[in-house]
Amino acid sequence: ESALSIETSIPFIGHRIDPPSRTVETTPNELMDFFKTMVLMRRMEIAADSLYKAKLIRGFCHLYDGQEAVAIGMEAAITKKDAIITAYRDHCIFLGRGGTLVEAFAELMGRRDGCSKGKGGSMHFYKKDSGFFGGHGIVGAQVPLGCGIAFGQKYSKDGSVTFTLYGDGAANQGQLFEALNMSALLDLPVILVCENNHYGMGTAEWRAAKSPAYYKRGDYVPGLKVDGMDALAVKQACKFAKEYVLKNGPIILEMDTYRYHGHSMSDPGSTYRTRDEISGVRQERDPIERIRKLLLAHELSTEKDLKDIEKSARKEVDEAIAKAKESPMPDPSELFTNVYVKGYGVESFGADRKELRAVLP
Amino acid sequence: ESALSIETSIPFIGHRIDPPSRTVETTPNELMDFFKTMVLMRRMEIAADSLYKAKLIRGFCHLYDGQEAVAIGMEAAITKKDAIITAYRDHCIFLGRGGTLVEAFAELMGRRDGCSKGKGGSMHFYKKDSGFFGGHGIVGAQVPLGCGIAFGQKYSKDGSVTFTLYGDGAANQGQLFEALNMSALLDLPVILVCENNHYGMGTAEWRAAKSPAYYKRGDYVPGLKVDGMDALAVKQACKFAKEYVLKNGPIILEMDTYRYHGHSMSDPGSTYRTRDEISGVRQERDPIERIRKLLLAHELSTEKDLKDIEKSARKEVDEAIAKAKESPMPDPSELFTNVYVKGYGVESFGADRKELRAVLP
Amino acid sequence: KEMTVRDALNSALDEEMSADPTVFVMGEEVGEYQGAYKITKGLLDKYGPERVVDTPITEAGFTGIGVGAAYHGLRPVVEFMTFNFSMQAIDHIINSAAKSNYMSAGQISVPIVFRGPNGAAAGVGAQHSQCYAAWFGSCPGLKVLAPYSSEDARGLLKAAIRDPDPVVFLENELLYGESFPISAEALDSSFSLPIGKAKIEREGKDVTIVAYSKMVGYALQAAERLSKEGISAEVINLRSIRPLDRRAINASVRKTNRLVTVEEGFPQHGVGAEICASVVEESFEYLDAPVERISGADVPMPYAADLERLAVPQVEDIVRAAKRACFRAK
Amino acid sequence: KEMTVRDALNSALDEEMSADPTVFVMGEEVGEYQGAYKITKGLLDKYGPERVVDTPITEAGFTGIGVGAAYHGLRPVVEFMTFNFSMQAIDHIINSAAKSNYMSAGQISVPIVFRGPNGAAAGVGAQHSQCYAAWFGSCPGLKVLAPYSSEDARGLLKAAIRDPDPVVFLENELLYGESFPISAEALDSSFSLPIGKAKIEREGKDVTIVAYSKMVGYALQAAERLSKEGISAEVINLRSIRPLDRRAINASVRKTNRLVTVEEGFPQHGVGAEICASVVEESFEYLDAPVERISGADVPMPYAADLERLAVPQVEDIVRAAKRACFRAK
Ligand SMILES: Cc1ncc(C[n+]2csc(CCOP(=O)(O)OP(=O)(O)O)c2C)c(N)n1
Ligand SMILES: Cc1ncc(C[n+]2csc(CCOP(=O)(O)OP(=O)(O)O)c2C)c(N)n1
Ligand SMILES: [Mg+2]
Ligand SMILES: [Mg+2]
Repeated sequence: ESALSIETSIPFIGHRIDPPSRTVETTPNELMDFFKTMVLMRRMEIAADSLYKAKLIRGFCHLYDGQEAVAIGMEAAITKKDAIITAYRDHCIFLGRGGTLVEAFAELMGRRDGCSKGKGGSMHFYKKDSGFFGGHGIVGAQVPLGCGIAFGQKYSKDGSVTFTLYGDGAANQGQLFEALNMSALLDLPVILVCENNHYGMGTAEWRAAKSPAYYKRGDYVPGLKVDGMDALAVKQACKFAKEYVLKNGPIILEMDTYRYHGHSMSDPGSTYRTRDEISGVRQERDPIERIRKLLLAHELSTEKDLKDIEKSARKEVDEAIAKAKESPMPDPSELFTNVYVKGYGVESFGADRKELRAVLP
Repeated sequence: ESALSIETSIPFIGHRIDPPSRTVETTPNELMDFFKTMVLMRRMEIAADSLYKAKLIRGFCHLYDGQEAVAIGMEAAITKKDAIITAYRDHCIFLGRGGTLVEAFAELMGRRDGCSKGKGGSMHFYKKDSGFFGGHGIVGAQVPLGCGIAFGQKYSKDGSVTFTLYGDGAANQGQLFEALNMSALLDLPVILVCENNHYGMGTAEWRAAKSPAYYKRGDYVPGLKVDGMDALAVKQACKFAKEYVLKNGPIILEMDTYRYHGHSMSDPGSTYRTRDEISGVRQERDPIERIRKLLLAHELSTEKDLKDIEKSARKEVDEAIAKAKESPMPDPSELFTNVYVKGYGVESFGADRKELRAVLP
Repeated sequence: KEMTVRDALNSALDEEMSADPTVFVMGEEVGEYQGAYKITKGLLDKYGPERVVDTPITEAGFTGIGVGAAYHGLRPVVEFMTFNFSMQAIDHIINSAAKSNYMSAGQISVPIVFRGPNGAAAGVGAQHSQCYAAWFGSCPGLKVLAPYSSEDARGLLKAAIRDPDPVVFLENELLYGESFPISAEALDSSFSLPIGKAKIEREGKDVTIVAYSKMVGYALQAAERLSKEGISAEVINLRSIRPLDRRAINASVRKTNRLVTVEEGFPQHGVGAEICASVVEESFEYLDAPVERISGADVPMPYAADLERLAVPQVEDIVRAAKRACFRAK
Repeated sequence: KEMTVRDALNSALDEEMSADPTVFVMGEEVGEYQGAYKITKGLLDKYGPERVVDTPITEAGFTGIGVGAAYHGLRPVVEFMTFNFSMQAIDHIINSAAKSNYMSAGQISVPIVFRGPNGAAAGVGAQHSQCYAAWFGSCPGLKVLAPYSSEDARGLLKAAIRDPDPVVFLENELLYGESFPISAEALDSSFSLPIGKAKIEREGKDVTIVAYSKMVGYALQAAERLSKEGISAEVINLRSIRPLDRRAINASVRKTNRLVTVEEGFPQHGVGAEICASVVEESFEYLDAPVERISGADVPMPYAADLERLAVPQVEDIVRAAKRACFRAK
């Protein structure tokens, strides 16, 4: 199988650092894999949308369609010994880390086979055995947490790194600056990945940030602005960043990306931005279409084969949903499990403590 | 009375802004006033030290000696309609705002005539009627609070500004970055004054901050580095800053200064820095000596007159202490006052609620 | 006439902003987005961006700024998208707002309202479901209100905004869309409810059920069911968590001799525990049965629908507890 | 043999760090300065800067980093210079630490200890005197310990560090310098105390006094005075606020039939209220008198010495309350 060199369409922009080369090494297999996985992710999110509308998913549900290249490009640059932590928009990161569709859908529907046994929900996916530390609902909180994982990595000297993902809205959180300062002082192997989809809920980046140049927001910490719609650019940047942080401590990667859906299911996503803006991005920058074009241009696949992949993704998703639906609700006894690792046999209480109490395992 | 022009001994350094001129306008009166007030402040702090050792002051007690030029220079540039808010090292700021020695000492000793009627203590001095908003014990908290006062000033369009003072240790607090971003977005008339005395408790600035260039820490917000031991430089910078923020929104002033005492009374202040360092600053940069030299060099006073001023400061302080000591402890009923402005006549409780309860005014 | 809780809150904000130019609203998405839950709908249009301030997602920063603005004499109404996020700013609520008037011996009053949805919603999981009534209610210097009906919402929010002290105003997302009958009096712009006073929602003589926020509705449903079984329950809507209307609670228990407390928050050190302590302290000899406590389960909120249902009180829990209290004489 | 609480804590840290290389200490001034209250004295020298990590004054940041390190499998001991500053980081304690094991159905355990002085010290005013026992104690997912004596301090801190769950460890500055007798067993490096178990510090038969932290000492003094007046008080040292040893408390009350609770924190929704509720729920018919609650006054902590004295419980308050309980039969 022959290696390919492909140029990113937009140059990287560096802050206090020389950016990596625009020429990215890849292989036909990798490109096909990018295509397949992104198609699957996209399909999963569209299906989640339908399940939500069918009232099979409750509460919040934040979809990732549009941003798939970030998940995919990052995975291509690292191993499962490296850690990832993100916010509530976590379904595709979970998939990228090797989570299954059934685990994802079962979790979304609050079933026993969910990746958190139905106890977490949309915002709280985890896959610790492949270095995925969730799934966090509090804006910004995952940034110090990610730096802490990197602290653990450095402490145990295992040569791995942590990618901690956050949005443009989260980028203004003070705890980010606190964690970055400490990470810089301690040379922690952490990559702060700002997924700049240009809106935090209904707030455009420039309304929330006096300086929306997030790759520069580390000030004394170097940064790189990356085309987050280009999986190869993301891969290049993440590879570069991983090497950098192991030697020098933290770096910021700003991924210029876009979310097609509204913020969560109650947001139509069209009051604070124009439909033209959305369709413009879909037409010109869509991460899947970019890879499709590459595959065709380099004659690595055919229109038909790619269509077939999309069809089979659809089937795969439908089958996973069917399976997830068969998964039962959690057993009522699960109410009292996992409160503690070690419950010391203490009694815990339900809403009516005289009626429902349990001994904690 | 003839105006004088005096050159600051160190140039200002600007970040994203052209610094003001090094030539500062002043008058003999102003210089004499600087000398007198700083001498009084210094004496007050030394006396507080003794009172603490005599167990007449309890708990924490953070002294300001060494940093007097910041308080004095700032006051010289602004009016009492402008607001100041600071941390726990607040005695001299209070004095600068027009508070009396008796109020200060009575507060330190927990007496009725204290500026907070004995209920606040060393860290919680206020003088709202001259725009002094305290006296805050939580590191960093006063920064958003100060920005909020500036929000109020802008809202009421009264042309006044707020100076919010914080230490080099506090400069790393995330809430500072949050408040600064919002202040910049809203163009609030706030001046962030970092009193860099080079230590946060026992931690040297470079151990707490990857980038100890605090005047640059606003990143996209302009900043100015100022010799905080030179009252005239401080005055010049504050005048400049006040004009600037009224037109453009926030600015950061880093005052390069020094605290002679330990952090608080339990800290000898000599384990994390050398005695040589302290005595070096005393000899070469002391803010009072600088003004003394100026007064003598320009023949605006004599050695003897200045000594007399020091003597009378000592007397003034002693008299204030005597008076403060005569002030009674607060009446026990004060336990339940000021919990609320409006208590609705609700009952409140002491430690033994069957023995001590009161109707809230 | 009927009105939703959402409209009640919205109209209260609108009227108070119109009556007092120092009142302003600040928070995430309160302006252009019209509020994450549309409580501030229309206010930006009417009052402009100076008085309806959209903020970045920086709770510590904007809460501190709100408190500072109150120091200066404005009357900020700070919205937390939910009270879960108030934890990022809780130091300012407690140390900068609640304690300032005391520490300054009355110099620095803090006329501010912190409001937003509190407690469990539906399916939002462990990090978005916590009830903060007990925490804030423990802090001297704060007043803590929890409306149930639209009348509560209007009357208490107006009272909170006019109050010179910091008020934590705990709404409930699941109530926003509920409609309640509302009187002409309550619709008047001068209307307000007294802070610190509970409301007897339903009179009864056999057992007292004390609840706040959404649980008042459950308590009323429970009372209805109990009445069919011949038990007459008195339902008290606390309205105010701090000050707590100990007088009203004790008066009722002295009449019924039995007490059930209902809250959605965690049980330990909760509002129910305090009510129990208050009644034991003041009306011990009137109690004919142990106080029954219904509360959220002592676990983080699970997502799955069946577990979630077990984690929050249900009407049948209240009914069962009331019967236990009634059928057991001391 | 005697040992101060400070040395007890210091030796426990030292031994656990020596026994388990994943244990590390982090916080402000814990290293070069040897700890603001010298609890970490000597550890930097012994274990180096990788395991004794001085931090900037950024509680949210370093607490989040600590929790993240625990996610990764380390056993961080995070020091708050005082628990007042934990409010800046409380979101991480509650949402990132306490709830993670549950939300992840057991994938993400969080073996971390948050420790530092809690509650009132002497003359430090309103912002530096708050007790957080009730707040943290209300949160499922957390364990909350409060040592009194040197044996408590050693045994509980060792247990906390070895525990696989997040533990909030509430010390008391005024106890650091106090000496207590200590047994050879408690000095052994394998020593630890069970989490969730209270200790009967003094047996008695007429009234039960339940207290934690510094108030245990006051309760013992009160018991001594009471004994001179012919009243035999049983003193329970809670040691653990969560889990609360309901069994031990109820067993004692079933014996004495009278209960006084003592805490330094604010009264409303406090530990005393929970204990009262627990006893009313489980031992109602054993109670011969109303439960007496002694607590911090319901005001922010004043600075002035005379007011401060009124704001925290005194031994005579406990004595008075115990007598009230005893001289009053139902
Ligand atoms: C501390 C906190 N404040 C507010 C919220 C509510 N909230 C959830 S997501 C969100 C927007 C975040 O935007 P961004 O960081 O850009 O991420 P994106 O959703 O675009 O991926 C807000 C305000 C929250 N979860 N946590
Ligand atoms: C949030 C918080 N953390 C810790 C402390 C304890 N503390 C009080 S002052 C101080 C050092 C502050 O240093 P700096 O900001 O440089 O101010 P300076 O004392 O030098 O004036 C610390 C750690 C506190 N008061 N608040
Ligand atoms: Mg975004
Ligand atoms: Mg300093």
